[in-house]
Amino acid sequence: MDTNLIFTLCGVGLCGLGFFGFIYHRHLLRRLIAFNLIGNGTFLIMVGFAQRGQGVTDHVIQALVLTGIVVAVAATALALVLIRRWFHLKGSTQLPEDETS
Amino acid sequence: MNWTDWLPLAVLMTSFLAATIIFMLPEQKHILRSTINLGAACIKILLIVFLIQAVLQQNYPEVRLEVLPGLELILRADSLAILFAGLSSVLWLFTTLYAIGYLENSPNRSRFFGYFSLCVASTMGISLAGNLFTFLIFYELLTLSTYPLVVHRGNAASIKAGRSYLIYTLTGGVVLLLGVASLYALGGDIAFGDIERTAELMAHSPELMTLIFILLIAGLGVKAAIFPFHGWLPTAMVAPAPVSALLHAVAVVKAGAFGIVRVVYDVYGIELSWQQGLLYPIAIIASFTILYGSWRALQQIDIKKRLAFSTVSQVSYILLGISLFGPLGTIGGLVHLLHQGLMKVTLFFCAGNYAETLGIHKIHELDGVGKRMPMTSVAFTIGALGMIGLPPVAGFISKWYLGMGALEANMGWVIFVLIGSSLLNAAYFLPVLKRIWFNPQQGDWPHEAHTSYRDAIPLLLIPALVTAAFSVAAGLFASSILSPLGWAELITLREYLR
Amino acid sequence: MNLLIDLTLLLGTLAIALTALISRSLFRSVVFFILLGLMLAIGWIRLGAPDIALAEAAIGAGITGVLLLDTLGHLKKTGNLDVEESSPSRKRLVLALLSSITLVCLLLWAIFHQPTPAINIHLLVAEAMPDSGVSHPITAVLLNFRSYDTLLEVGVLVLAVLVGLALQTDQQAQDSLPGLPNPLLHATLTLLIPAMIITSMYLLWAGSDRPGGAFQAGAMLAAAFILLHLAGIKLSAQVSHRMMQFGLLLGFAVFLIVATSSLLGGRPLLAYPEGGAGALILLIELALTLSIGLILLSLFTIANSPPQATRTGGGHGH
Amino acid sequence: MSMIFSPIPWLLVIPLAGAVLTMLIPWHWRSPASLLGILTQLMASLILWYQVSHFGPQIYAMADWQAPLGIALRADGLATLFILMSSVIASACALYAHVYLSLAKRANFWPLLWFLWASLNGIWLAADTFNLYVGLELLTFAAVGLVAFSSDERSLEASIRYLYAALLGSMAYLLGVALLYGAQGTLAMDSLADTWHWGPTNQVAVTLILGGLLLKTAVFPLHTWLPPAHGGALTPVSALLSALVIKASFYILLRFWVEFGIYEYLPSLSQLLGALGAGAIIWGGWMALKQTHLKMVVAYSTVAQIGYMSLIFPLLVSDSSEASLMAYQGGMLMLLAHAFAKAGMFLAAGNLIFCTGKPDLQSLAGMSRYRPLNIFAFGLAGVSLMGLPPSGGFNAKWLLLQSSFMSGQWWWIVVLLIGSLLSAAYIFRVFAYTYKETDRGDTFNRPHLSLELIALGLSVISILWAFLSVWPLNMISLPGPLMEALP
Repeated sequence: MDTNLIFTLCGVGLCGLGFFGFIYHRHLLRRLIAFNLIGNGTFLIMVGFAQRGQGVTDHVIQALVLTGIVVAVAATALALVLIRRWFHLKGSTQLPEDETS
Repeated sequence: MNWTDWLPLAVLMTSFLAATIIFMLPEQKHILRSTINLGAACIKILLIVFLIQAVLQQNYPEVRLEVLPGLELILRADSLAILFAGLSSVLWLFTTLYAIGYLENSPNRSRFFGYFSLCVASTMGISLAGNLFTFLIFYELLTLSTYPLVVHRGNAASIKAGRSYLIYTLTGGVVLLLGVASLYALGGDIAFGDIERTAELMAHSPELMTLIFILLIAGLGVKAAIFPFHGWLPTAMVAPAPVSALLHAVAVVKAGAFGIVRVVYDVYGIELSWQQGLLYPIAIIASFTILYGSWRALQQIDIKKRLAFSTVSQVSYILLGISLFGPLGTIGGLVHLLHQGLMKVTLFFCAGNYAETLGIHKIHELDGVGKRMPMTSVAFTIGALGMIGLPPVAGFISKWYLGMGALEANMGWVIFVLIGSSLLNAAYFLPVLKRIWFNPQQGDWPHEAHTSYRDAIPLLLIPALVTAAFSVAAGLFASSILSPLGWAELITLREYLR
Repeated sequence: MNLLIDLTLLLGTLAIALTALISRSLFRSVVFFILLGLMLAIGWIRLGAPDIALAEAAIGAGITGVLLLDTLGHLKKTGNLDVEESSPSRKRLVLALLSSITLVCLLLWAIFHQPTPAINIHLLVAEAMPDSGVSHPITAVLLNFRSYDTLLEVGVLVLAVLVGLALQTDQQAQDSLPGLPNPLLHATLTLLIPAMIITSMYLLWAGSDRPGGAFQAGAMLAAAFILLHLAGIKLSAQVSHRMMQFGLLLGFAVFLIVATSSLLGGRPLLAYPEGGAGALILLIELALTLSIGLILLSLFTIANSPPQATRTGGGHGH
Repeated sequence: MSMIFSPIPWLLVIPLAGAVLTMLIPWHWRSPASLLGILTQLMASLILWYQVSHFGPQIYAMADWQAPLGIALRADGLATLFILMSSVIASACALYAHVYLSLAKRANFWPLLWFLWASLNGIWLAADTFNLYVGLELLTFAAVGLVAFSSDERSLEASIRYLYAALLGSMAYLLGVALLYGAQGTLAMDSLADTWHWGPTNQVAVTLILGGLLLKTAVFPLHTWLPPAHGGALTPVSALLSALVIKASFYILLRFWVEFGIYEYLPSLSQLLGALGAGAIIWGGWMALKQTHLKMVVAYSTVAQIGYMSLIFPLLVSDSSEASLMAYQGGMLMLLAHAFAKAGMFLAAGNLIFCTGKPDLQSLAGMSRYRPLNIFAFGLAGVSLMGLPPSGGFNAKWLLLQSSFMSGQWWWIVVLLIGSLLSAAYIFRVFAYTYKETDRGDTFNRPHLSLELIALGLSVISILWAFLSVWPLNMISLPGPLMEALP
């Protein structure tokens, strides 16, 4: 078992947990945290899985993960802006249930 | 390309452009709108005359446009196309005149005349279509452009009628689409008249081709109002009189009937259809619809409703003629396409005149109207007698040829249908005529319009008289090549000699 | 030994993540989430990705954590923190469990059937490095080989700020957190801030030949800005709105100008002139660092300022 | 051909520069600058069209690094058609917004629009899976920003829902890309296709990518975020979202599907996608029929129309290459016709709502009498959406029908036909309201004539495709990576 595989598995675990939380929770902040878990898991899989295949340190995928992290923080910030407005307008921390689904 | 090849497109564009311009015109520009309308109608008749000339010289102008890979939009003027296009263009002129008079001082005229012209454009497209795909396009366009006319009055009844109209026609359209698409999938783009190709396909997969035939006829049958698809026609009578007159007596139902003519003659071919036993069921359904429509007409007390059921019955005469294998039956069916149009338009014009001038809608209100509105009543009488089939009005010729055709096709029972139907026709028209001419007036007229004219105003009266005159002329001058009968014989000749 | 560390990290990470996910207290969730970021930073080092470790610590844990915490503060202040959440239904639980188990199984199946890649891109990178103008491969990828991605990524950042600004009507909105009037903090900050700025510049400079670069440097700068902000020294009060906006866009604009100038020179978009790659990359990075710092700060302050209830100048209709 | 004359980079640089400029310059300069940008953008699209149709597809190596190390852009016939489509529709929506929005709103609208446009062009041209991820995120952010733009409660809720769905979708996509990269060591579409390895890893990767993109495209039953977002946004935004934004993820899906030959390996998945499409057609149509607000009808109609486009997936799988080609052409024509029709319909709906001042269907009574132009625009777009002739929608439906016949998948015929009746039902339902006569007279607002004309123009184009569809069909059938991968 090499490091790459272990962290890939770690990524799988994070993705699974995050996906669970994203569906299970209704609180918007919790779902956002769950989304970030999926994100982190994905980044781990990206690097770990790629390096496991290539057998060496892969700078390309690392660079992509850097990009991914920045995009994820932008997404989180954007979501927080919207969530705060929602709190402000409705005093609620979750969206109403879908009427249709 | 010969210059005449552009004629079919030009015929289409005259009413299409008229529609576009009319839509753009402000509501108050009544005179300009009427001028454009009538001008376009006259130009169209002129163009049709050129087309007739070309067709008589066995020159069939056509334009093609590739719309999808391997699929063309074809506009082609053959003799059958001219039959329908000629009828529609002549009646368009008079109906437009009538509509101008009928809708005076009412709102939404820009919209009305716009869609009205669009309807005529679609009817032209239907008549000039050179393959089923083109036919389908204009057939559906006709549905779309008639809907606003049906709901024109905007009250609850007309919106309800519009809905029922759509349910029938759109479902019919879907069935037709299925038929057309299946035929294309089976044999590619088949131009009208290419019956050898269909024969090959029939030899190859007869069950499928029969199924497609049923789909096509069923889809077209909705607009042709054959039983049991006739339900939309009486409800659509809430529309203004010119709409009932032109569209429901002529354009829409005839589009269906004309489509069936095309399918039988130019897609499957009359001989093939006969050999495959496809015509006999049509004859039975048509016969039933003829009797059923007449029977229902007898029960109506509303004038327009009675006329509507009469239309249901009369359109099936055309189908009956088609289903009788042999030249005489064909002539009878085709000629009735024109004759019924002329006579039914006359009747609807008159019904509109009664309603507009005296507020008469029900049959029992007609008592003594002959003395008050003699001219209108004369026209009405001519139309009614023609429907019954009395010579010399045109209707007689149709029925004569149908009867002869039945004998020729060894379907003697059809004669009894014709006789029964004529009796029913007489039963629902003669009492009306008696009320008009011989009963005394009962109290005040329901809603008398105050005009300086004794009869209907000229714009309403003249079209009715002219079409009535045409109905008689079509009977009297039946031997001319340009009469409906002459033209139907020409078509039949070319069809059976193929 | 290494395996032991890795396994410990694996279990620790998952445990922390689970806690962050299911903790009853939202505050604890956020704290554990930040902790997770730090754990992951170690993990990235283990994976031989010090650049990501830096970014994870600074951005993933740092900035995201601050943003989340600040939102919590806002919730607390408006009394929304303790609002009883309607607990998720059983149906949701089953759905969530099933979906995530399916996902995990699929991923595991995929991972244990990994084929040998047909293309070894690191060979291509190694081959192209001499022409890249920098000696650190990650910087070369980010700002030369795949600079187009980075350009769009900066666009994403700018866009996030833009959306925030568009939603916020009042430019001089009140902050939800008052400045911290703590003299000790001020004293600490006077030492800390210059140190952070220097670190940031070092990270930027280092990026050309070893781990570091514009994003990490920008995050560091943002951290300094945010600390200042929390200490009550408002950057937005010090410089004009226009200057601020200019600063936000500077990195993206410089990047775009450099990209386009190559077009005018007859080269493809983003292709640096021969020999000029190093200098131009440094120029872009410098501008990016400043902008990223300001952007992250703005994301913080925008989220921070409560929007006005009534808005002026709506579009007509709707 | 010298690189400087290639319009490809300009198609990205102009909108990105437009975004920067419109954020920096004073408010009243933003509109003129944007209008200038729109003109250059249209010109660049036309030049690309000329070049591609005369010299064939183009590959553009960004930063002069060839893929797979660098990022390549590809302009084949399909991409070019989409560039043109988005240029025309985005320009129309931009002009509409210019008149429709107040100065303050407009000031912030422009940069968002430019970012949206840049991301769309980026996605149409992209040939790199990770680049597509960044493009998708840029698109999502711009779209969410635009939805939240009207900043009332409903649109805020819609934008949050949209953002969450889109983020999850992008993340699933990224995870799939990660697996693909791990398995094949490349991100470039072309080299992925060349070295495609159909093992478990790729299958899972495809599943994830598919799931993510379906969510972003709002394919039934993942559509629930769409109606509130599209129905609740400002009118020009709704038009952009329905006409263009959802097409982006669909486009990526199609490219993956065909270029990697997924359809060959997973025929049952194709049928599943078709079934989802059928579900969308029926459910979307049914829901549209039940809505009481005009824009919600139009939004649910988008759900149904996405269903039509999804039928392309099962129909591509056929023994007959002709049937596959027809499915491809029919699907793309459907997409094209829908883009114009839906943009026209949303803009017309916005005009109608402006006229009545109320968003519900009941208040439309009398509209056909007093604002016929808008009803006409709405109607023409409706004709195309119903798939009635003559319209682009009909031609597309015809191709799909023929393809179903030819590949023997008759069940899609039933779906197509039922779908057209359903769409006719909900569109004519709107009409019935507008034809009702009222006695309140002309007390309605009057939108600026240009607003009416823009809506009408787009609707007319959706009709004109009936006669011009050979042109886009030839365009998308030009040789290119996707065409070569078709069966």
